[in-house]
Amino acid sequence: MSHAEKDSFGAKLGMWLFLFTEMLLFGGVFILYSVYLTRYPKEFGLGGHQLDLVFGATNTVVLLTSSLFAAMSVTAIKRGAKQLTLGLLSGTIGCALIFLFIKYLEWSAKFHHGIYPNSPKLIAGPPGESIFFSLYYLTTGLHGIHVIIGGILMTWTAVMVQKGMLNSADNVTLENVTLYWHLVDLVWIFIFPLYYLIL
Amino acid sequence: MENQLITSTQQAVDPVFTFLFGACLVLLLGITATMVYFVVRYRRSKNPEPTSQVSGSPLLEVVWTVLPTILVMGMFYYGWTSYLSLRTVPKNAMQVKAEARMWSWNFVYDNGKQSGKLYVPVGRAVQVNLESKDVVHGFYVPAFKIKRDVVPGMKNHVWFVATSPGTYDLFCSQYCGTGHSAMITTVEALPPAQFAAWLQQTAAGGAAQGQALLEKYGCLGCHSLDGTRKVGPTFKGLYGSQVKVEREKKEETVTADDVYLRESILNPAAAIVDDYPAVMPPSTMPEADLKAVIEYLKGLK
Amino acid sequence: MSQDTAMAQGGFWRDTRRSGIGSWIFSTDHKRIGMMYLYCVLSFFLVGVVLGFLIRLELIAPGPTIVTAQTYNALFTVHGVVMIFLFIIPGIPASFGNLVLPIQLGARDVAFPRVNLLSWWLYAIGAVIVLVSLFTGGGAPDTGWTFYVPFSARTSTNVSLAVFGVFVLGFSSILTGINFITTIHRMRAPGMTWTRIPLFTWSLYATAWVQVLATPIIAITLLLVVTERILGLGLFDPNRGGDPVMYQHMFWIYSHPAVYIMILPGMGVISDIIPVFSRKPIFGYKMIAFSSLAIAAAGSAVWGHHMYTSGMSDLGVLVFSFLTFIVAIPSAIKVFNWVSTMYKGSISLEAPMLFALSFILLFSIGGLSGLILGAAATDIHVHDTHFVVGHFRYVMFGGTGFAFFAAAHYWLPKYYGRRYKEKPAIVGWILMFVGFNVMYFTMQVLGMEGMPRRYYDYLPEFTRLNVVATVGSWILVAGIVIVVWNLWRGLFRGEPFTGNPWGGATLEWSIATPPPTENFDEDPVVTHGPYEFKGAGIP
Amino acid sequence: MEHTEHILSYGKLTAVWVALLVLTAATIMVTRFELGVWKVWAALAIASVKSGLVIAFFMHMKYEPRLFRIILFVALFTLAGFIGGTFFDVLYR
Ligand code: HEA
Ligand code: HEA
Ligand code: HEC
Ligand code: CUA
Ligand SMILES: [Cu+2]
Repeated sequence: MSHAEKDSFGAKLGMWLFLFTEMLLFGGVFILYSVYLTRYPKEFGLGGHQLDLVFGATNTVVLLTSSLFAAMSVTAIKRGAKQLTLGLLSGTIGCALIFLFIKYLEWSAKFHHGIYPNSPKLIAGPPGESIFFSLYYLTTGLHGIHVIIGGILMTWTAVMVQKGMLNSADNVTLENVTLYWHLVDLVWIFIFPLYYLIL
Repeated sequence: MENQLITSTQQAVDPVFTFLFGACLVLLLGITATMVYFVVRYRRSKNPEPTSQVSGSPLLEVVWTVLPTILVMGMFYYGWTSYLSLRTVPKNAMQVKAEARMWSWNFVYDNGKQSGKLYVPVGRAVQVNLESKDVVHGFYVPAFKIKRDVVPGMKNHVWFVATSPGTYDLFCSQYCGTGHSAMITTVEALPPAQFAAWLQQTAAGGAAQGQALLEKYGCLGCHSLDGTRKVGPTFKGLYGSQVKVEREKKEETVTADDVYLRESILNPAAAIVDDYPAVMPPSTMPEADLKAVIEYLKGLK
Repeated sequence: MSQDTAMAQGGFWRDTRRSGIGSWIFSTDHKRIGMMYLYCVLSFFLVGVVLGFLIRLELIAPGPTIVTAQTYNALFTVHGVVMIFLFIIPGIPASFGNLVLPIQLGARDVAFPRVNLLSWWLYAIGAVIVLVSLFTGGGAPDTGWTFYVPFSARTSTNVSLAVFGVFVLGFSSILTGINFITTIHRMRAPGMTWTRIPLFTWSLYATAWVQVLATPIIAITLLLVVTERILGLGLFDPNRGGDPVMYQHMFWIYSHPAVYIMILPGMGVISDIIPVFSRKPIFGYKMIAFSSLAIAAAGSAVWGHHMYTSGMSDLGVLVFSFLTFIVAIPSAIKVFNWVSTMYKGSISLEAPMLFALSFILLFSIGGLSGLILGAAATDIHVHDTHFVVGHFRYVMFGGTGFAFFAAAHYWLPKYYGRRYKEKPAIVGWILMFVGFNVMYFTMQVLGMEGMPRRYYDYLPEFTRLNVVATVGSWILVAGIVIVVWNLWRGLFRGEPFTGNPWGGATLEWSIATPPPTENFDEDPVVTHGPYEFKGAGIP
Repeated sequence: MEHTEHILSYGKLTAVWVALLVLTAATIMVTRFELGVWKVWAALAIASVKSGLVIAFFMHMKYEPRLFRIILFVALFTLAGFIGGTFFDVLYR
């Protein structure tokens, strides 16, 4: 393998390895979740019912759609459709913003009800409930940070596409960023049932 | 039944040690001897050219995979079964509750008696139920080869038999902060009759009661009665002395009178004695006990 | 391949494009990055060593000796954190791995040179954060390197910042791992088949997988400690239904595999050195390569052996004890194969070989004492005593540390074009070996007698052995000082070092000394295995 | 390069997206019934299918060489091992 030529296969391999570390990062939270769920099924149930299914479901649809746009943008750039690529990327970023906005609404509603980490209401409540909401904030917060990072990366790639640095021949950066975005989606696919549905 | 099989915890553990050490020693000596032999026999001055170019032997690989596997499975099994006997408490065991806090022990007996040392009758199995008031501690008696962490919010226990009368060291084995190494006390193994007498004795009033209270509330983990410096200042000669403290970031010298002592105990953060860390937890002892403690401190000249 | 006698300090040391410090801290050349890691790692090693020395001094007599209890607790915490996260985990992979791995594969650089530089920067930033945490906030952390909750959640010392520093260091480690895996998969020269990869690089491959898959868990765990302290999440707080033992699980899920991050590269170094100084192909190449993977895999499933006394379920003890013994088997395979390699060889006892041979011995002592810890019944007695401290010092210092010095004596002349003096190296080695055993063997005896670890003060009956251990630490000091000084002096003033005096058959010995920036003038084609000395045309 | 690049058509991607939405609706519906523990497993099973779709198509895994699938398996297996190992303790304490 010569030095100069770009190894897009290698780049994707590296990206996947990085995605594994992200999976295990969230995996750590899921370990805690599963352990505490077995210990406090009742309290988790009560806590889960206080989460808003409409917010959760909407966000799921938003994220899935953003993932669709991201995946399409890869097809578009490979076919050389620059404007379409840019449009699809904006779609993804737009969805990310909507997602964050909904998350904001959801969190502030909770804060309003006195449910936030270390709040007097949670401290007074049963032990498992405080654990549930702490996990909820931890997981969605960590996920939210990833959405923000993903959004920034998307914007950066959009600029590169605009400048023509990414094009139909050389687009592995775009592919990698969309891979990252899909990971964010993947994590949500698990968060959604675990926190909003099964409890 | 189990009681007959093993009569004490150290008897369960010691043979495992012997076996493991023996096996390890044989392996180590074997490897070292072979290595030294090769180095001497095939050193370059004697063997300037390698006399063989073998680069493997499937048979040997199988041998030194299978033999160690058998050996370590033996070690595992032996270690595990003896562990089980450490975990199986004999049925007639006496129950004691151990309360660990930063940085002292308090033992509570069924009849409500409390003590800073763990008194036990010789020859009778004792189950110690471990409770932590704050962080993780460890209950460790090397003489009996037992150890168990004292985890807040968790029910742990250990058991042991003291086979002969005497005093055995009891350590806190799990790191718990500044006073970790001072969190030591003893197991006092008494002949059964003597133990029964001790158990019935109730703390009389006066000095004995004051000291008992200090032990009960864990003060002696950080304060000494004999003038030695521990985590906190000694109580000896404290009453009436001049103490340099820092109050609201200002240095001042106060006389240790009733008011000061009361404040120091109920709200230690208010005035921090110079040269000591601000680590003392506020006490919530009832008024009667507080009075008794202060009376007792007055007497410590 | 050109074997022109390069000037000492030539090759990659001369960068034509930039000069000054910028040509180092912004360089993407794997050799420069490796060198920077080496210097940093070595400096932190010396910092840690001085702290360890102070610990021993304090323990020379019971009662307060030189510091207060609080300072002592901070001492061993910082000593542990520095040694683990700043010295031994990046130690061999990031320094010698970066220096050697691409060349051993016949590549011009790692797969992602810029990520490699980023990883060094993260290391530097993380290290600075850890150091800053010592002098700011509530003072140096005093939790022990394990940061057990609830203590770490309530102590007033500067735990949050220190933990955050370790978090950043974790990402540095992950990026190095990703880089190495990709490099090994993608950048091998033509002819460099999987069974021709040198065993050092093989061991780094196994290590890298552990880095990638285990490190994220410590990242999230440490993040949880921070959130616990700052936001009061209460996930481990028993008063709110949290379980402190869950913290221990998550901590050891990383930190046990981490001990194999520490030892595997060391084992790789030994596997490369022994055949060279015996002039014989390594015995059982495939078994050694495979056992690295086996250690990495099995080692990821044994973390519970640190928690036998924690109140874990008895079934947990059963499973983890069993798996712990399984992981000992691949280590045994390696030891047997190394020893067999010397059979009928032509053994030359130069400095790298001396360190390598003492590695085998010391690692065996450490590993065998690990078996005593792995057996459930015996661990109950020695858990959290100085026996454990002795165990891990045998494997970490006697193992990885000695391998680090072996690697330094073996490879550094290649990269500097100058070499150290042989005599002082051997004298230093003798002192290190003796002092090491006096000190740590004594500590294991102390542990057997029941002296708990992290004890600032101890009962008088332990005094004698503690004095012996402290004296041992002085002998060790002397040895380390001589070895380091000799290496240092030799690399800048020593005799020129050229060609392939030891007769290594791996690719790094086929290129100029010091290696040029591009490593290879033309892309190499590999025609023989890493230990076929005849095939490499070595007499 | 080892493989010729595979470009997914918009139609196929949209089909996957529709499938994902349908599965989302399905999981919401399933979990409205009182199925006890089965609810958890059903929801997790559907989530796994969904993530399988995302990985296979959106993330191109289906068209990557086998190496990628092997290492993905290694990573997931490791995570499963971590969770499983913890449960040896948690369930039997
Ligand atoms: C480089 C780091 C390193 C390595 C390689 C190891 C290797 C091993 N460790 Fe160690 N360990 C640590 C670093 C390391 N450890 C640290 C840092 C701690 C303490 C952390 C803390 O609490 O602060 C610790 C603690 C620790 C404990 C917990 C002790 C306690 O706190 O109670 C245990 C328990 O099982 C253990 C076991 C083992 C085993 C079985 C191996 C095995 O991998 C060893 C395998 C090696 C051999 C077996 C020897 C070589 C082979 C032969 C000589 C051939 C003959 C052998 C046979 C036939 C089997 N270790
Ligand atoms: C790689 C890892 C590593 C290494 C190499 C060392 C090296 C040493 N360690 Fe450390 N140690 C740990 C990792 C390591 N340690 C860890 C993880 C812990 C657990 C922490 C915890 O409990 O949280 C620990 C704990 C620990 C303890 C237990 C504390 C306790 O439980 O109470 C002790 C006590 O003796 C100790 C001592 C030493 C000593 C004397 C050395 C010596 O080997 C050092 C010997 C060298 C010298 C003494 C040389 C001195 C050099 C100079 C003076 C300068 C020369 C400079 C130049 C030439 C430039 N260490
Ligand atoms: C965690 C360790 C710790 C415990 C437990 C503890 N103390 Fe203290 N105590 C200290 C320290 C440290 C100081 C000095 C700093 C300060 O003034 O807060 C101190 C100061 C004092 C003083 C003032 C002493 C002087 O010299 O002025 C009194 C009185 C006192 N403690 C009483 C008690 C009593 C009674 C208890 C038990 C209910 C107790 N302490 C428990 C650590 C402790
Ligand atoms: Cu209590 Cu250490
Ligand atoms: Cu371990």
